[in-house]
Amino acid sequence: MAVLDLLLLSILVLCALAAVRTRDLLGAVIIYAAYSLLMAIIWLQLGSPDVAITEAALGAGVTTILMIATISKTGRYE
Amino acid sequence: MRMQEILILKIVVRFVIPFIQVYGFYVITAGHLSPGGGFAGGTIVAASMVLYALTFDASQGLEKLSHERASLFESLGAIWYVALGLLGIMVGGNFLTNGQIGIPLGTPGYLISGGLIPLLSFGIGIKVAVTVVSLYYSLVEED
Amino acid sequence: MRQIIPVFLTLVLGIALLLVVAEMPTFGDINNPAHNVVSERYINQGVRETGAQNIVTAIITDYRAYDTLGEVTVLFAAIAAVLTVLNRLRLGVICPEDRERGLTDEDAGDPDSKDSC
Amino acid sequence: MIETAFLVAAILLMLNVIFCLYRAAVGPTPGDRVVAINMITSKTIAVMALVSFMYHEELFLDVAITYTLIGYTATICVAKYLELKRL
Amino acid sequence: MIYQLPVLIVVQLLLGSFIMPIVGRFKNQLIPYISLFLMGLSHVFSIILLFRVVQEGNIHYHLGNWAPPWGIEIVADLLGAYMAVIVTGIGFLVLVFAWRHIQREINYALRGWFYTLVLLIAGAMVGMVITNDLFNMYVMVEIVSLCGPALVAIRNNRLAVEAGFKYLIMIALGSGPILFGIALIYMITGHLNMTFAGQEVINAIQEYPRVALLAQAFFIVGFGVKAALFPLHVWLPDAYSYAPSPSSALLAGLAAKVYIVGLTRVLFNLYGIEMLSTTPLFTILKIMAVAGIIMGSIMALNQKDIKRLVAYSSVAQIGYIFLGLSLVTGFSVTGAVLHILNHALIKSMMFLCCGVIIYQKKTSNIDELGGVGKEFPITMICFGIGAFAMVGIPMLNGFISKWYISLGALEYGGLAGLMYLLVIILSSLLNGLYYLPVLIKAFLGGDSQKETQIDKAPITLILPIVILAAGIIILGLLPFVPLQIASDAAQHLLGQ
Amino acid sequence: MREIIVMIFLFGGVFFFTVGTIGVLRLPDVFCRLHANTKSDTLGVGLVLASLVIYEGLSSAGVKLIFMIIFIWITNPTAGHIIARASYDTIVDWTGQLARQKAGED
Amino acid sequence: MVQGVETYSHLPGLVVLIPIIFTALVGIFQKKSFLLRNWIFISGTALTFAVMAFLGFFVLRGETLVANYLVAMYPFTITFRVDTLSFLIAVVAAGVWLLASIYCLQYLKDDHAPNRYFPVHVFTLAGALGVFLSGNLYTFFLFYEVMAFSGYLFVIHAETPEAFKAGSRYLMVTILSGILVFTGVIITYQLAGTLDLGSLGIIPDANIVSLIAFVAFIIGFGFKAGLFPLHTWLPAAHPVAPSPASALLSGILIKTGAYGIIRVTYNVYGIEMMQDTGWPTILLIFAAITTIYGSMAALVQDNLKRRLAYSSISQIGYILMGGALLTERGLAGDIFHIVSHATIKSTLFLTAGAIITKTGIKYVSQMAGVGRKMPYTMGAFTLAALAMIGIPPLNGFVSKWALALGALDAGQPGYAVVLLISSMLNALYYLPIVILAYFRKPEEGTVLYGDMLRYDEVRASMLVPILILALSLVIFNILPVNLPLVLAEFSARALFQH
Amino acid sequence: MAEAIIALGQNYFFYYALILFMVGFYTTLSHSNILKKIIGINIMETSIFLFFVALGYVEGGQAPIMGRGAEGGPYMNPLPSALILTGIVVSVSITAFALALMVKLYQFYGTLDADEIVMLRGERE
Amino acid sequence: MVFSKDVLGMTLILYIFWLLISWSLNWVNLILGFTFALFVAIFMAPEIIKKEERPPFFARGFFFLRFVLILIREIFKANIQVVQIVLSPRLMITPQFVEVKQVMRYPVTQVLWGNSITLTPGTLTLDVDDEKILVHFLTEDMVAHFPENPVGKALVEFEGR
Repeated sequence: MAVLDLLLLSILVLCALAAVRTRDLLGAVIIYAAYSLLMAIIWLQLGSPDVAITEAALGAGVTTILMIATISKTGRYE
Repeated sequence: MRMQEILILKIVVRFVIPFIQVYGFYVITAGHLSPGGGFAGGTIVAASMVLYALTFDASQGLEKLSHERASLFESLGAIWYVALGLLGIMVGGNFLTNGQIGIPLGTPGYLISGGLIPLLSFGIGIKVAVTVVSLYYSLVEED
Repeated sequence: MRQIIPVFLTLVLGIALLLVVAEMPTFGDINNPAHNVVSERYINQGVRETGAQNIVTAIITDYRAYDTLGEVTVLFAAIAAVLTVLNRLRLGVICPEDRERGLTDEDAGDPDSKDSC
Repeated sequence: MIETAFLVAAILLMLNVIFCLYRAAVGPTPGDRVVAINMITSKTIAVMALVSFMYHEELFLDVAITYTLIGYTATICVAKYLELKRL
Repeated sequence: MIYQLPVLIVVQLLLGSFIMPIVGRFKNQLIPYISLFLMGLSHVFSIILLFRVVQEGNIHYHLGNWAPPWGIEIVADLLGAYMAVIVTGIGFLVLVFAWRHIQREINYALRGWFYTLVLLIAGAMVGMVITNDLFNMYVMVEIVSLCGPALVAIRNNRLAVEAGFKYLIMIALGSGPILFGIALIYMITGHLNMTFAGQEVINAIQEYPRVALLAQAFFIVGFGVKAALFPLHVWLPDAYSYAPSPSSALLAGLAAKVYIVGLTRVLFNLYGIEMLSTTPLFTILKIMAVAGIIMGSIMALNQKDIKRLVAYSSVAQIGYIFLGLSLVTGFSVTGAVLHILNHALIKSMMFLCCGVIIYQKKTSNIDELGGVGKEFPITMICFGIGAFAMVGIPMLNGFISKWYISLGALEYGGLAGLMYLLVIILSSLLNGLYYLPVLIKAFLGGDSQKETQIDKAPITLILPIVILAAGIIILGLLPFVPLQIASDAAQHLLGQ
Repeated sequence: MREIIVMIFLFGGVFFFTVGTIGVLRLPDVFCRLHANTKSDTLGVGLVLASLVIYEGLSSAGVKLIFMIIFIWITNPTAGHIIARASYDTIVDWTGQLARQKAGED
Repeated sequence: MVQGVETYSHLPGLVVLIPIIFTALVGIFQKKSFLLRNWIFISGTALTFAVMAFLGFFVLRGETLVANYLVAMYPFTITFRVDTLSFLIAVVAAGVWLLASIYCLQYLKDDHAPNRYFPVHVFTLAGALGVFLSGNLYTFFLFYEVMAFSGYLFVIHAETPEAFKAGSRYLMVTILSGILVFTGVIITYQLAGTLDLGSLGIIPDANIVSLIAFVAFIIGFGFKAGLFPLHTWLPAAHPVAPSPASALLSGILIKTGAYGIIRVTYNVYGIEMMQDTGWPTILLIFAAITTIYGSMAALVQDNLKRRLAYSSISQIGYILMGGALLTERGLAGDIFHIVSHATIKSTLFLTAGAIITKTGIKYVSQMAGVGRKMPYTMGAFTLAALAMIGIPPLNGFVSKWALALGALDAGQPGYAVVLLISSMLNALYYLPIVILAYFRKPEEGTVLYGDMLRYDEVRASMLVPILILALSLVIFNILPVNLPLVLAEFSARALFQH
Repeated sequence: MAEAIIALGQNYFFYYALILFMVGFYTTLSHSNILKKIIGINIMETSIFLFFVALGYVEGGQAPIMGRGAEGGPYMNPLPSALILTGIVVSVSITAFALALMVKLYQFYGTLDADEIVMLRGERE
Repeated sequence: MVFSKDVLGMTLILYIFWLLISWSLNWVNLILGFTFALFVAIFMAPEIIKKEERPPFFARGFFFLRFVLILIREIFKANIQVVQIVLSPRLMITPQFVEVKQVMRYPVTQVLWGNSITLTPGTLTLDVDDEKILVHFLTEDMVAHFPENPVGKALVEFEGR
């Protein structure tokens, strides 16, 4: 399991870095959605499905969409 | 090309939305049995509504759930929670008392168990769902 | 300068954290201080005391329901703040001086009719 | 035995995710990124299911169901934004 | 019923804010009255609570009848009840002030939200000061943090929104460390209840000294950002000066103080006096407080906007409070606790005075305020009282707290103690240097032939200011009750 | 025996997933990548979940898995479709021409 | 007279309260009627003086009046304590105040802001009396600040740019002085655990901290008093204030600094510690420098009030020197010089004010012929100038004599020499004025108001206070018992009791 | 140092959480783009949640949901999960509010760059 | 009428979904599930159900099942093809957009057809309307083979033509 954990965490960090480094804000938000996906798996790994389901619902349904809504009202590029 | 002209999306979303909602309600009400609870379930329900608003048009959704009505629901959800908390004081306990003072807990493992927990979850769920949708509309709505 | 300060702060933070993590209790060890009498009671007595199988739900809606009231309030605050900032939902009050200027209670609902500030 | 298989499968899937992530990070257009994220979503769902079986916690599947039901909302959102420049 | 008071104060305020949108649907005009009523009611409750606490000692309230380590515990101790009285009292006065004032600064379509947010923030502040649970405190902190920027941005112009955004980002950066600190404390103790965690920390420190230290650092940084401790204060001037005046009064007078009380509780309850007086972090905190005292005053010196000036003075005054706390002596903590009250009164009053000036003159530029003192003598006299209290003129309450903090500095002893005393004294001088020109300009500048007249502002604007000014004088002359409470609270905090 | 079937399905799914990933990496533009996405991923998820269904049998978990398969098979092509739709208007394809012109709108 | 009987009495509190009440009354009634305002104003100061004088019966009986208020607020207790020293200076202050009040009715008749001046005038009295009657350092500090800040309004009364400039400087000095005194007070409280001024020496031992407190006190009060390097506000502030206000500033308010130094030296630290440590020597040196410097600087001033202000600095040097000599007779001379300088300098400033009102003359060089035009005023001026120089039997002589004796007692005859030199310098800058006024004919073109040669005295309401003050310079010294001197000696002895 | 390396083997969750914390912290401080700041804050908070939940992990433990037959084994500590649920809501609320403010800022200033906004403000004032 | 046949049918489907998800036959669960299903159905039915859009599903269930099976087979084929393309050293693709004629009558079947095209070999639906479908082909030869797609035929049979 530890291998999976480490892999997940590494990808998570990569994801965070990618989200941060992407110049295209839309891309950053999309990658941030992937971040929350991976986070949900990690919650499961840590044995807290409640947090995972909340994160799933939020990451897929709320945060990303709100961010894209904001981008649509503002500008897409930095 | 208007979004609502995309036939495939329109029909698939229309097909999926009821299931999402039922599932959301399931997550809300069965929060004390399985993962989830008010917040997650409410968000899922909200996601269905957001999906609806995305696929059709925001203005259509806004007719169904205007800001006034949404804020009413938000308030009612919060008041519901506080009222259940005050119920604890009514029955002689402290604020937000559940099983300690006389509220029947039911058999663990069934939907009606945990005393006030499902009711609390339900209130939270309604509030969260409406709040999230309201947030979405607030951000999306044209000035 | 703009870049140096964050880098510096982050480095300081990183070194501090690195030093601290070495000292932390082992991850996943059942004997950690965090797994004490508190969580034991939640796990052993939770179902009996609250009637909820999901102990997390039992905690958030029963043992620590007050936190959840706070959570609901946070959401309420968030939506109130958003509606306020974006000026979406009218919750107006007409002051006496506004009334002298000819505003009525109906205007209180309309953010665009006559600007007051 | 079968748990090990699940674990190996999950690890392989996560390795795939890294490459998808590469596409998401460099993808020249938002479309590419969304494709990559879509793939990550489906891999995530699979991994979640595998994890739930690895731990013998079938309730973990609820999380995966959530993703299957609302996981593509963000995709639709991006697509709509790309088409209409508004939501 | 009285046993339920601690939670009722919080819940009725929160409930009041929840019903506002519903009230707004049916009868808009009721909103101010309802919020005034609820705030006043909770003030009465708080006073009853304070009496009760003074008479019978701490009230332990177990939410949901769960015993402390498992459930959330509210402990209405002296500090908490005292802060609750301050919060609700000043909140009430601010609401009274806002009743007529917000028409100048807030679009009428948003005024109902203002009341909603004020009730929310007041409820959360009371909830925060009386809770004994770390995580519950975090939640309440977050409510306050969320309402603060909203109260700034409610003015809805470009500057206010920008200030609100900066405020929000900084405050969000602050809440991360707080949660991290809570996590670390939970990691080494396994408790969230401060009493229990405090008992455990004594043992845990032996085993995990660095973790405990890091948690402490995180708490200080997190609460420091929110309370505008000196190098972390960057959001403060904009936020306070572009917010509507009642909001500024509420935020500067109460929110910052409440965060400090939260930090005090966390640190003193968890770590105990021995660790705090030896920890290196408190040295840094002292330095930061000293820097805040000096720099805040210096930066206030060349401000052109009166609200900005008052805002910068906040930085200095918060430095005082932090200095008092970080000296960890009986007198200094007493002084800090007292200064929380005194500064709350003074700063709220000064921002309300700025509000009256804006109400009347529609400007807040100091250069345009020549002769204001003759036009609105009551307001400016109150402003002057506040300024003198800041400077530390005896018979005004600022002197008392300054006295105790200075005594604490001396009690701290050594050359360092004298240096802190010097800093306090220097800052008094600087306070005088930036407040008195304003007063001189207001009373002596401008057209000297202008006839003195009674303020034309409505009574609801003048009355809160006058009450607060009277409070400043009365607490300066008769600081007995708050002094006793503060010193008892300090004794309690110091575990003696 | 069942375990072997499960393994076959499982690693078949993983194989298709991998193919999809490689496709996404190798293929030149959005539309081609969508091919990889819609086909390989859909089948990959289907196979992995199906393997689990076989492993579990028709218990509550199995039913849930079946529901997941159904929903994924409905939504995944839809998602691909709308991405393609969105990209169609806005995106220059790998040959450097506007996609729309190639489609013979002229 | 027997020292040490403490009587609890509310009278000292009343003395301080009366001016405060009358401030409010003046403030309320000044809009109603001009006349009423004046009557209230005068009766307020008069009543204060009367009550103050009435306290004399107790003091002369040897009782010390004590009043405590807000005892529960310890250490923020307001305590009044009237011993002989307090009484002597306070009664002089009240008397001078009364006369200045009478004077300013006429002086400020056509003023631009009488509505500010009159309440402030009364209110400052409360501050000054509070300082003099205070029984602990908190009360002292409280009224010290009250007095100092209301004194600011005296300085900027004219609202001219120079006035504001001087006012800013005054304010700066006031705040600095206030915070330094605060430092001293708080260190005292920390070291002694009490702020009571009733005993002789409350600081337990001499160490670096108590030295810091001492220095803070000295600098703080030195600012107020105009000690040499800290005096700069004084010559700027006095000329721009209205003359009665200058008289009070110079006559009374700066004495609070000297009074504070005496109290600190003898009541807070105690004579023994002072003698052991020898800290006052610093003060002594600076006081000597102040004396000489003030006189030298006064020589070159042409502005009359400025010259008087520098003269004040020089005289403050005497006073501080007397306190710092640490001998009983020196202290007695010091205390008496506070009294005498208060009267003398008030006289001088009031006469200067009279001259300014009547002729508009502000400069010494223009004063030719004033003596003929205003003989009574100029007579009073001459008397005061002679007193300042130290001609017997005027009270200036008495105090200087006592001071010189004190210096000799202390074994420091050098300071007696300083006194002598300063007296000569006094003569050098005062006598020319007198000579000019009486024996020089006014040059053409210097006539500012009317005919310089014609008798044209100021109105009686201004003249009478001047004359009373001038009379008081003589009267006590030719009486069989020089009451102020006796009181001064008595209080000095009380401060030296071990 | 050695102990740090040993601890890395066991406490890798904590290390990763701290790395994420630093990433978020750095992003929020250094990026001038507002949305990036918001994302940074989100990453930071998520890292703390990760850290917190990792505290509740028990090796070989079950999720704290009872009544599913296989009783007895060690359970994860449910308290961190419960707290983090609340924390997530808080984080979302802050994000939502920040986004709303961002929209408003864009309306006023026409840019999303914090530095540029400060500059524009300076010009107008 | 709120309780139309549509609403009831939808309720039934959702109810089954609920029961399968919750996997419990407790009476509270039964009642609650029905309540929620009914609630959702009543609220969403006017938006969701448009009868004219779909063929009679239940009447022609067999054909639908057959369509699904054929679809699964085609998906396997499609994936093998993708594997061939992706794993070959050189990418043998000639992407192109082609408009093909719409053969389906009902919107629902149009959607099914569109999604089936997406899932079946080398094709990706871009646009669907009553007359035509815009398809993205991965290779040249698929364009030629497109008309004989078995899924399409199955779907046409399902439509009842």
